[in-house]
Amino acid sequence: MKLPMSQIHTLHILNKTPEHPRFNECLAMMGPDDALVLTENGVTALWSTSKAALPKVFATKADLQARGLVAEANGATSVDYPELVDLTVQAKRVISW
Amino acid sequence: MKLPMSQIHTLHILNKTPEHPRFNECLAMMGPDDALVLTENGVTALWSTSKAALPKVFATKADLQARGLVAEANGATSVDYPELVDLTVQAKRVISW
Amino acid sequence: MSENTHNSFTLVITGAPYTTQAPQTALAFARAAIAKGHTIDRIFLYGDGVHLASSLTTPPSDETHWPNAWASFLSANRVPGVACVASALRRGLVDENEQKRHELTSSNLLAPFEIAGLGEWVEGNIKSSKTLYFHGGH
Amino acid sequence: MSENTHNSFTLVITGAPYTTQAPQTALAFARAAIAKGHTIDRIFLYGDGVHLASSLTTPPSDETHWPNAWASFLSANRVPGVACVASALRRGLVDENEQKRHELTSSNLLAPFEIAGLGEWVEGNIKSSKTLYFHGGH
Amino acid sequence: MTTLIVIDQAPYGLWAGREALDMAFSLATFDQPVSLLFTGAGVNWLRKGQTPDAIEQKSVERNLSAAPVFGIEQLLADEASCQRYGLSPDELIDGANMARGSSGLLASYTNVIFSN
Amino acid sequence: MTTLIVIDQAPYGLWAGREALDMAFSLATFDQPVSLLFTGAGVNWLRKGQTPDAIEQKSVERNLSAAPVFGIEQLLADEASCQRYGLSPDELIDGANMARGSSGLLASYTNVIFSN
Repeated sequence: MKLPMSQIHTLHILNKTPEHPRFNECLAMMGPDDALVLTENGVTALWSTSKAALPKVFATKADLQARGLVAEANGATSVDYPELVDLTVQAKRVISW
Repeated sequence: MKLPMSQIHTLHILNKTPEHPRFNECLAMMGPDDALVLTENGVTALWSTSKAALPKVFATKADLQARGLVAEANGATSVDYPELVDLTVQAKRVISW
Repeated sequence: MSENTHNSFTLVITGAPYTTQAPQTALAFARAAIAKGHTIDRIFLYGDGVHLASSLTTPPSDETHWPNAWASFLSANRVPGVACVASALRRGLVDENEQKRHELTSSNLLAPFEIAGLGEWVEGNIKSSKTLYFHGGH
Repeated sequence: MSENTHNSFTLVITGAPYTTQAPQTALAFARAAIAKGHTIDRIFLYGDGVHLASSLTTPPSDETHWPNAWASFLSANRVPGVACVASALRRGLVDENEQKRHELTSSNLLAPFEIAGLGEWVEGNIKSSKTLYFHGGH
Repeated sequence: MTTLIVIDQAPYGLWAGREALDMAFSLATFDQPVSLLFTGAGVNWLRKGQTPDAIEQKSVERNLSAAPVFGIEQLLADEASCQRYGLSPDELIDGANMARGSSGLLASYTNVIFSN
Repeated sequence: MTTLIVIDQAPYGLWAGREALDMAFSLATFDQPVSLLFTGAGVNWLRKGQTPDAIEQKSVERNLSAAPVFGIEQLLADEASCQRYGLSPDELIDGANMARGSSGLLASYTNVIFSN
């Protein structure tokens, strides 16, 4: 996998399911140069009816595997933890929801 | 305040705000002979746009006062803790959401 | 069943103090139930609720000390207070027996709370008129 | 900033082990950051996150012991691990100093974790390239 | 006395579901009739093929497979929630069945319990 | 460095908001610019007339009234959330102002932080 080389303004890290109020709050706050990573229970969103509302999205591989999911099948890019570190370095700032 | 003397089938105790997924789950599960008590942060629902969806409802007085609310103004019946005990005794069963 | 029927309760607390309001609401309920002549068969702490039984909790002096308030209630009314052993061990709550068994440096269970298994909760379910749950609000 | 820039991180953990996944995800992140040549300036435990620093946590032997795993990481990489004193005291996590000051029967802070104030967090905010938060999922 | 234990949180990110399962096992051990209802994000407990090795947790799928052996009567999956999380009946682990988590279903149990 | 601390939980039922406020006070003490945004159920922090004596807690309304004295720059209330919880501007405690909690607002701070 190749991460985007362009600068990310805000990296949003979202570890909540689509039913959690912070899930939609996060999506509403995303700017045009932002990126989204789904982690922990957040990865279930890729299989949910909420996935249509998602922008281009990353998801942590270990969390997908744990929950029996494969990211690529649903248009997301899976990242391992070193790649997650890269994303946080590339971003100007990080918000954990 | 006079509590209803009729038997309650299920008393639903709901301590979550309208944004929590269990809030709507609880409302959807209410049967015709059920009663609802809002406690803790649940009492904020009486002031929210979700209040239109509420059936006849009780709310704990101490929780209302703490949050600057008065139940009667919004069609709910406030109960103190002894009255909450009475409601649980009158009910055939109690579900805490 | 009328308001005057005698009821016995098992109260299950699953929210931690100083994180959720659950132990506070449960205590207000328990005091009101006793005042009305009902019986509290036992308090069962489960999940994060086990933190209520810590002897090391030290809130600022102008805040209510919920573990001590609960311990006083339990002693005054001879109500057994039980923390689930599986929840407790995972969360760092141990009595002297568990301290010895697992060779730990100390114990931190507040008397009169005890540590026991889910069987205590099953018994409550069967014997009490009602088993009520006090969950955290998150 | 490219992927190869050296960064320093302050990691804040606010979710408890065996209740949330936060300490696990944070440890996986911290290990990966170190492996990539970045620096972890400090770990700051806040709110329910302070339970990660308990010396009495005793999970079943076939489950990962997250406090011990974190303690090993901190020692091996000389990373300071700090639990917020206000969060810790309310939640029954105390070191020997706090034990004496508040006349408690025991202490339960796991080395090398320390107890300190929010000033440590503020310093992290100012000095680290990035401060990241690992919250519980509820 | 019949009990329905409800799990409405996704697995691995939060422990409450595991503790709900322990409650169900405990009731079954004491020969008390008990079933499990998975609803909301909780239906993600029932997806086949969970591999939590990389996050160092034990598989809840494996835990659940022991449920019938221990005497847990039913593993119910709320149908609307399964649709919301893209779970078709054939993707559910063995032993789980679709159900409508309506007030009618809940009314048929003496106790309905969440673990947190 | 400018920081926005976000409180999105109702008061008294959960402690996380209190711990978010402590973070804001701490930054202000060290002369770091900081503001608070109340959104979602968090706007209930800002309602006048809170009396938590009967639940044996300290008033968060009183805590908040000290915010300007300690150097916290702004108390912002998300407008849409206030409408959702029936809070008109004149019902807000002194010192709080309505704001649109949009991505534009968030983008103007170096750090945006939740306490849990």
